[in-house]
Amino acid sequence: MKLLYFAWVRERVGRAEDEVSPPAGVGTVAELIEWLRGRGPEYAHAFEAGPAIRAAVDRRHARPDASVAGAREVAFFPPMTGG
Amino acid sequence: MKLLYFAWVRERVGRAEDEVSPPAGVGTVAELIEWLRGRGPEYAHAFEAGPAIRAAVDRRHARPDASVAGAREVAFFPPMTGG
Amino acid sequence: MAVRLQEEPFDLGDEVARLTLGRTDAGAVVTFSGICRDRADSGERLVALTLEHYPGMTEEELRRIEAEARGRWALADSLVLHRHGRILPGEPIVLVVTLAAHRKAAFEAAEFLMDYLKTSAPFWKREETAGGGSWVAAKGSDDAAAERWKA
Amino acid sequence: MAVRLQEEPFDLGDEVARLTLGRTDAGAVVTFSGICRDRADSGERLVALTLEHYPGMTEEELRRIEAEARGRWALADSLVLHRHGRILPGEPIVLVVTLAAHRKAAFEAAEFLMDYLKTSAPFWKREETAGGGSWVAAKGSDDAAAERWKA
Repeated sequence: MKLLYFAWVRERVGRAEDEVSPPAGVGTVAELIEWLRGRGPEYAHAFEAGPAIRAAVDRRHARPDASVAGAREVAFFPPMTGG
Repeated sequence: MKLLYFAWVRERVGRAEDEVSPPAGVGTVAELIEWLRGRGPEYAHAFEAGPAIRAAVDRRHARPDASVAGAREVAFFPPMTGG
Repeated sequence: MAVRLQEEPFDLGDEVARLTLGRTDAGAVVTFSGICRDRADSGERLVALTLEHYPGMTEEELRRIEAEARGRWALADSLVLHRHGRILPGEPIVLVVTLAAHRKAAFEAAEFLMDYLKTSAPFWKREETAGGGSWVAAKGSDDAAAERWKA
Repeated sequence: MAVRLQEEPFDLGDEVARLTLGRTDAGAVVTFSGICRDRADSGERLVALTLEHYPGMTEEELRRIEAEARGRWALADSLVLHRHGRILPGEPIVLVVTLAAHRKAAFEAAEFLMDYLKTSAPFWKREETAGGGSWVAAKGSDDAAAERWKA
């Protein structure tokens, strides 16, 4: 599974992407975030904002309870500020 | 008092303007219209639409009960269709 | 802040460029262009529109409408430009431009200006078709659109 | 019907001319231009904005937003154009153009497109000031503006 980070999530994690294989218990966006927070202080810092962080699964906006099963690409980012 | 006519009001009256001196009893837009209807068949035809005709007194939109006392210019026209 | 009445066509890009040149305080620019369509209200093919207006009152009314919009919204600038005379299908009839710090004011003011232009500026459209010509009837929907700003 | 993502500035007049050329069926053209202002949200003088986006998803999301607008309103055509990269004060950031037979659809669709762009297209603005830089915080008013279309 490819993970992408944008804006200040990217800056806090310290890289733009990761390739990961989460354990079987990680089935949702929220569970993936929880698992990432245990990967190191930079992840804990990046994801401490909790609900303020948005996610997209395979390039579609996804809520915390959305499934990540079979996803090829999961992205994490702050609320959008375009337009 | 100068009277101006626009669009189909002008076409029905057959001219774009008139110079008139209405009698003392004509104090409002509605009374002026009533008086004009008696001036001839072209006026009767132009003003038969009654409430569909709008007026401006000295270049400001005016309701039927608006005063025409002292007015220099009164205009009559159909509802506007610009924009 | 300007109103203009003219017979000649205008260019949207030029008008907006003139209003925005060198400005860095207006984050939102909304434009409305009204274009002459190729169909009369009857459905017949339209040859041309002729816009009659009330010289003298028209300019005053456009200024009143623009002043009203600027009293209601914090606009950085605005333009109301209306043509009169003969207008061919595809040509522009009217242009409204609003500049504001944020989009809500710019959108609302542009809609307000158009609703008031339609119902209060002394213009009358005559449609010319192969079968002759006729004055366009005012639309109840335009009165309703203008009414909403009075609430 | 088009969406475009580009680094280069664009010209409003050129874009609208391309959409309207030879058309005589759309009586209403609304444009919204978002311009880079000279002040950061903090009030400091802004040196530049940098717009980061999510390549791949951005294009898909712009297309989804435009398709949603075209499902809700009878648009003759539409354009959504968004820049990314470094943008200087006074430069345009985003352009939305809507063409419709009448003004109500054109205005509503343009507002809808902007509200959705603000809250759903994956762009993030970073403000560069003399004192450094910071990511722009999302505005609750933008979420509220987008919510109204769900009623």
